[in-house]
Amino acid sequence: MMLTFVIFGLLFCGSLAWYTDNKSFLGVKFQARWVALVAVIAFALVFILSVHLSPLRFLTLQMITQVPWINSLNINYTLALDHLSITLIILTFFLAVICILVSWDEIKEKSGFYYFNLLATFVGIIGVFSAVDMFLFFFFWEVMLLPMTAIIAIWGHENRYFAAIKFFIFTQVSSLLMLVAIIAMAYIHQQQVGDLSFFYQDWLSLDLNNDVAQYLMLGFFIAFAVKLPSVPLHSWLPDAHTQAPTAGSVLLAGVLLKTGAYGLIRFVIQLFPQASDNFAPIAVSLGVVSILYGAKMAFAQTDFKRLVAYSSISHMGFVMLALFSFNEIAYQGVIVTIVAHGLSSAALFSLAGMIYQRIHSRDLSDMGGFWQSAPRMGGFGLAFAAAAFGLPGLANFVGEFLSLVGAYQVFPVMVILAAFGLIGSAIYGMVLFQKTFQGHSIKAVQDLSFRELIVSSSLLMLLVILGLYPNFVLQYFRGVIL
Amino acid sequence: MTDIPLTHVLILSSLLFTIGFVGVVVRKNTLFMLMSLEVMLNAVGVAFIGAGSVWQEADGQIMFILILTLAAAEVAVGLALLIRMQRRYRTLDIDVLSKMKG
Amino acid sequence: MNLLASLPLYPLFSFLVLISFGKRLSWALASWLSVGAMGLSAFCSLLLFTQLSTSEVNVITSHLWQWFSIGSAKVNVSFYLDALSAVMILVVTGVGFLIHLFAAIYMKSDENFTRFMAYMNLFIVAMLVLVLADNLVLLYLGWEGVGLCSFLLIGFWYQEKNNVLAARKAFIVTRIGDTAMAIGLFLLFKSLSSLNIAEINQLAQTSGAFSLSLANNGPSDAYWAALLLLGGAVGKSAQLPLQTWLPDAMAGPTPVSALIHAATMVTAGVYLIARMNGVFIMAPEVMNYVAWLGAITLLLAGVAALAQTDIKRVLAYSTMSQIGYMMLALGAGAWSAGVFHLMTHAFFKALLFLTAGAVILALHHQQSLFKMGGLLKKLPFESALFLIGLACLVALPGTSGFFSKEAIIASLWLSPTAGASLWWCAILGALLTSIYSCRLFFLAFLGEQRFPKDLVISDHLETSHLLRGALVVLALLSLFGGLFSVDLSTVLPVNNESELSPDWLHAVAIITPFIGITFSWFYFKRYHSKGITSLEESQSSWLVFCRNGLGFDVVYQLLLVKPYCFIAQVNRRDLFDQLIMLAAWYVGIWRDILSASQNGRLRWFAGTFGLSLVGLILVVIL
Amino acid sequence: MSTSPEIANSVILSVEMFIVLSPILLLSFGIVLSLLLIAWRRSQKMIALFTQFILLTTLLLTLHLLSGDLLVGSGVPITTLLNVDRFSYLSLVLICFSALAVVSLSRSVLKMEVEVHDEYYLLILLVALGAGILVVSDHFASLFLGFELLSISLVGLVGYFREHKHAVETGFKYLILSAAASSFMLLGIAFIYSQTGNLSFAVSSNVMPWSAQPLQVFNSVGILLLFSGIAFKLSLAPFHFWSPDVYQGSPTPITLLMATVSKVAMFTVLIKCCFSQNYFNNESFIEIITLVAILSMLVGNVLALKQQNIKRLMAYSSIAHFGYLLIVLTVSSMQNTEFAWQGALFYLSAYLLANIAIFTVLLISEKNKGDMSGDRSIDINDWHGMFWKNRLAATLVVFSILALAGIPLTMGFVGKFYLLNQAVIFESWWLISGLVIGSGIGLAYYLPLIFTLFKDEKTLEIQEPVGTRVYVVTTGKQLFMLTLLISSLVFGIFPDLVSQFIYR
Repeated sequence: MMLTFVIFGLLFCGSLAWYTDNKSFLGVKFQARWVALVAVIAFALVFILSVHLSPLRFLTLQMITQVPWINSLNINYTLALDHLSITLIILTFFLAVICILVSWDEIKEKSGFYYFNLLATFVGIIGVFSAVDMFLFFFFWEVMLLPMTAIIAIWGHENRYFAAIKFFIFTQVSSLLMLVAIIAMAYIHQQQVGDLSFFYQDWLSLDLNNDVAQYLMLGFFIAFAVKLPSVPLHSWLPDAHTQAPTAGSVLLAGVLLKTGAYGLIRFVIQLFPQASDNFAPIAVSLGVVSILYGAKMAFAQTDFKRLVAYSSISHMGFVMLALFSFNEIAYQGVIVTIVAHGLSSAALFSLAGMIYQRIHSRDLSDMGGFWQSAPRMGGFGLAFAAAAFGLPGLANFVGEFLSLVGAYQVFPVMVILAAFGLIGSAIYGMVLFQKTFQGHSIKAVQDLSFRELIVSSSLLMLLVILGLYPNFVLQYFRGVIL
Repeated sequence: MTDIPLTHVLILSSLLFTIGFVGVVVRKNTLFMLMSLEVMLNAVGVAFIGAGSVWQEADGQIMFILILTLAAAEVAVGLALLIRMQRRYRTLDIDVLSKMKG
Repeated sequence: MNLLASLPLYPLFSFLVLISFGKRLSWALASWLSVGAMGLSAFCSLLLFTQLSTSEVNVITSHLWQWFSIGSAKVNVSFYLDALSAVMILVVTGVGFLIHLFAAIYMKSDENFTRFMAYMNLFIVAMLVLVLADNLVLLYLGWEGVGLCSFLLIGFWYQEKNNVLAARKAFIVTRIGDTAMAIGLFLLFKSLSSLNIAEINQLAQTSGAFSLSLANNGPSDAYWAALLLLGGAVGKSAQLPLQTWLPDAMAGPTPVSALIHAATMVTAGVYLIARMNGVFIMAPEVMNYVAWLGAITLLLAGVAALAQTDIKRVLAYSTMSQIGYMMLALGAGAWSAGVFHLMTHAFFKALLFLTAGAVILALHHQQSLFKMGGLLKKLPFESALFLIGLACLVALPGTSGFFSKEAIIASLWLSPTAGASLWWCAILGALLTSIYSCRLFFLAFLGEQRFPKDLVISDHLETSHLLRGALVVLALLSLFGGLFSVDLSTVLPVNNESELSPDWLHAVAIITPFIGITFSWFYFKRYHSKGITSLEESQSSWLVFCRNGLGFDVVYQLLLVKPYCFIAQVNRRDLFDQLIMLAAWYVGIWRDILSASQNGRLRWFAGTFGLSLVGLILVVIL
Repeated sequence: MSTSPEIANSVILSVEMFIVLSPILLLSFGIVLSLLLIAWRRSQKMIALFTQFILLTTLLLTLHLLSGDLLVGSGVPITTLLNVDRFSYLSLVLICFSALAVVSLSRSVLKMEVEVHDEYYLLILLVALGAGILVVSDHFASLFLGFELLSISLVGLVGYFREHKHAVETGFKYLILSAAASSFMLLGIAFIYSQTGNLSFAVSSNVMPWSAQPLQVFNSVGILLLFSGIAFKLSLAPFHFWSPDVYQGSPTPITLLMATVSKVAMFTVLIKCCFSQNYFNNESFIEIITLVAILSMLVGNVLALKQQNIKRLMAYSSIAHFGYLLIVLTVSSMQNTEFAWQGALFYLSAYLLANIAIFTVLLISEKNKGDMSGDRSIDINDWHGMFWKNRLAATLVVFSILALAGIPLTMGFVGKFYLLNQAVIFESWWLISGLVIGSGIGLAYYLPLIFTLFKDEKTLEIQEPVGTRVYVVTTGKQLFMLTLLISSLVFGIFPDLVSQFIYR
């Protein structure tokens, strides 16, 4: 119940923020950003408390709500949670706060509508993470898309329309494939059990013959591989990330990509174990290719955000590689990588935003020697870059290490290839950091403001904590075998 | 007439129909296009009559009467438009009517 | 054991304070803080050492918390102190302390002084973690940490392009080695299902499958694991083929070169191999490779050192070749000898670098040997110290270098994994060492003064007694450091000296340096004879080739860097993206064709109507 | 008019039949009355109100009859000509609703013209009547009558404002092409008749006295010709060429009429014909359907790319949409017709709502632009930044376009969902891939349209004529738009409200 409350409450607060922006009631002048911030924090607390206090232990999926929705097709409004979704939802909430803070001064015009879109996106994402009725899942999956596209298209940078359209078409086409697969599953359930069902846990008990399962699995896989993204379906991402406003990029890299990983874990692998086992070699090699290709492309970029975007392709390659080696260690690695990449890429993108606000350019050739004038920013930049290339002691290292160790048990050669990604990441990390903060100081920029300091230090703190004591996430994922 | 198989009637009507249609396509003069439309409709009429006579039913003839009325209505509207066209464009060449494209 | 756990905390604390308050701290406060912290941890490590050596327990551990767990195997953040690591922490903290002391004065005038000291402290933290780690993952953490710090300190003066490039090069080249090491860890975990160092060394001996070569009698897991670890070691301690970063790393401030690129970090590779001896013993071939790598490196580095003109680069190459000696020792199975040389080398090389730094500062950042000369009169104190350092380097009898190097050379001849040929290499190396040391000394300190006469020697170092104190302590250490023997028998297998090697070996080994010195006395006459007021380095292509590190850089540029950049440039616009765009373009073409068909002509419409109908009819009939 | 005995003794209209037929009768009665009204006094307002009244009553009456339970099972046959069942009523509801919308939207347009326009409303009623006859028809004769009634009165309406730039051109195009199309259809009917000897849908075509092989060809060709005639009206590729021009040239309310009433009626009768004749067992016919469907999806969407004129854009998108709709014709068994009907009607109503909404806003902006500057042709740039000026209208447009694009939160998505269900059940992978690719391409022109609405005023000065800066909207229109918006949202999120009503 509380989850529904959170979802609709957030939506309501979004419209509230839109409505009350720059209006004053009983002497108080409302501002959308304040409304949004308060709402997000409040609902985050509500969520965490209610999960914490609830008698359920979320080792397996625990049904939260089930309300009939479309009876003619036996579709219900069904929400369920387990540790995976809880972790991701909490991550979402945290990044939501970050998003609001980074767009605090950036978004000047139409701020009301902006924050409405932002909150709507959060709603969609939370829905995706908690829906277990596949129709509902697809519903949220698309709903998450609309405001995100709006954010890119309205508040983005120079080339925003193209980027938004590309982003939308990629996701839409791939998710239509997924929709077909969903419907097919529903009818297979009708054939085997007798009634139409879109309920995830009903599907777990279906027995599919191999080639059908293979095709359906592909239907899901493509949709999630686009979102993840994995080479060769990645090319929407650099444009979208580059053109989106800072919060948009943070959100895209931090959470939206994770919905792809979540989908792979929850649906592809658990619904079609056999089929995905057959598919594993291809998927793993896709992952390796993504790692290397992403690193290489990142090195080639001259645009700060574009570079980071390609780096996240590379990082998500680790997720793919680890997931499809079906191994507990690798799975824990995936979890850590997901969270860690959520934090580190969010950090790098918000850094990009801060720099953009100062010099109004994302081009690395316009940067250089910022350390001279902004040592704090430099320090954080170094730390975040280090996180990106997997410096031990920061979260990403734990993720990548576990993933690789786990995957090595199954695909040694692939992992050895993937390990070259570590070198590649070092290269682009160096390029990123040095071109921005070292070298001859071109122009003086002012150092981090208090708000920016809060954003960066909170992110860094989490990265360090997760890097030195990952158990506070991992303890929930012991003994989970895919 | 019974020794003329239905096939021949149908083929005849389709020939007529084709002639009419070709007329519609190739003639540039609007008036002739309308006339070719008449030809097409009448070709259909032939087919109906033939089929009706084979089945010994009145339906064929009735359909033909309906077709006639249709033809009349169409020609009426068509001629009205024709006059408008003559007034405005001072020509009956159908190809001048190609302002809208893309 | 909390004392052990607290060891890295002092520098860490000081790092945090310095980095967060930065410029607001006064010089005195900052330097007191950082140096004090170092002193404290040095004192603690001394306590620990005595504890270890007096009490009969030969291992002290302290478990902090569980980092994460790989399946069943736990990866803890916990420290492990035995004789080997005790020696290391002594070196790290002791030499580190002295160098900090020196640096506090040396860098006084720099505007980013606090940041410098912060990095130094951070480096010490990472180094201690590396040394004390009880499992390979934690060791890897320290390993990467020191790499990062060395990157930061090389590029400390980040405004110059070259320093930035040198820093990047250092980081990436070592990263290559690190990747090999990471793969090694994966392999070790797969075959031994543990990453705890003690367990691995233990299991490596016991578990048959590990050292057993595979069915198609290809090399065994042990072989690969050892090889991959060696890759890591090679990268970190600048051995062939990954040595190219070290000379460029001299771009950093001199204390950095002394601390990181001479005394401590570069010897981490040696430490790693010594630490993982259990694995290496299982793979004798690899031991042999190690020996050969060391030998070749020490020869090549010696040759390169002969041609250098920059005083710091000479020292850098000599560092390489000395580490080559250590590798040789490890390869030969003379573990303790290698570690012993590691320690002594730390002393005298730090001394050399610091003195060189003092000289350079005195001459207003003049590093070219050919612009020095006659410093013996100008800077007698520094010259004396430098001379001591060189004496240890060429291993004149009585100095610490002598003991350690003799121990190594002596162990080579009969070692199963080394042998006579390697012994000759070592001797030749010793010869080279003495020659280039003499060249250096003659050029810098003897002969005529070749820098402008009116150049006033800046003497703000002269006055500082602390600094002199630091140098003197180092000098004493390097003179008599050979006397206190380290007993590593508890950790490292002792190589049995049962059958004794032919006794002329020692004679040769002792004679060699003197041969070198006499030779160079006559060969480099022009350098130390009076009256030659200007020397220009000869541009003979051979010399230039040696000066540029024997062409390794060129080869790597050609084979690795250029192609990578090329591919990156070619595919800047993302092949896959372009394919997608191609599809879009194709649709656009169709759009144009179709909209051309919407030409608004009625007769065309009717015609297409008929045509398409005919087409459909054909579809039906056929 | 048939000689089969069992009908011969029941030609008289029983009461039940009368009740069932009453909406159609009401419509025709209304036409006669309005003729009288015109004869009595020519008053713009009065005739408009009267027409609206007639349509409204028909609508309500139909709804009332629907809620009653006379129409269960296969419906009520009335002579051989007509057969009334739930589905024909449901589409009749749609028809009346859209006709009502058209009439009420026409006011503003007519105000701009000089002369009196009684015939205009009359013609609209005639169109509605023709559509009504089509949806209840069960016989080729009635099909033909409804068809002609519809198209000839549409011809009249298309060229109604004869002073307009494109009036004559549009009129001619529509007249000649539709005449040609109907004659093709007639030829097809003739062929079928020649084979089956029966003009009613219900009788399946296997009672031939001679089963000579070559003549079977005539049968299938006949079916094809019939289909082509209807496909022309539905402007399915490759019979689509006329539609953009006629859409663009005719007055906007009439365009709406064509886009909604005639297409709904045509599609309904197509489904009725196919289902009652079991054409879906006919391999070659299914082949043709699939081919035409995929062609329409691709061609329609591709043509709409980069299209500036909004009316043309709507024409192209409707091509694609009826391509999607053809999917329901591929049902391969008698049992599934129910589900197919449901899907089709749902999709049709979604399509209808979206079109009405978009054309409403189009009319508003046309009016503004027409007041400001002479010509009324609205292209995309005229909607530049509408969202920041008239939020309601823009939101309405956004949701309608999303519905057309088939994005969740809208009816369009649920409709597409039904179609996909249909396609998945019968594993027609070609149609599915066509649908996926088609809607992928479709986004490439739907999204820019939406983005244009959101473009901000900064770039406005360059791009936009002074025309549509301000949107003066009557409260009536405001309310209308609001209801449209709310209903489309509600039905989109709770499709059961509609589908239960369809399904019962």
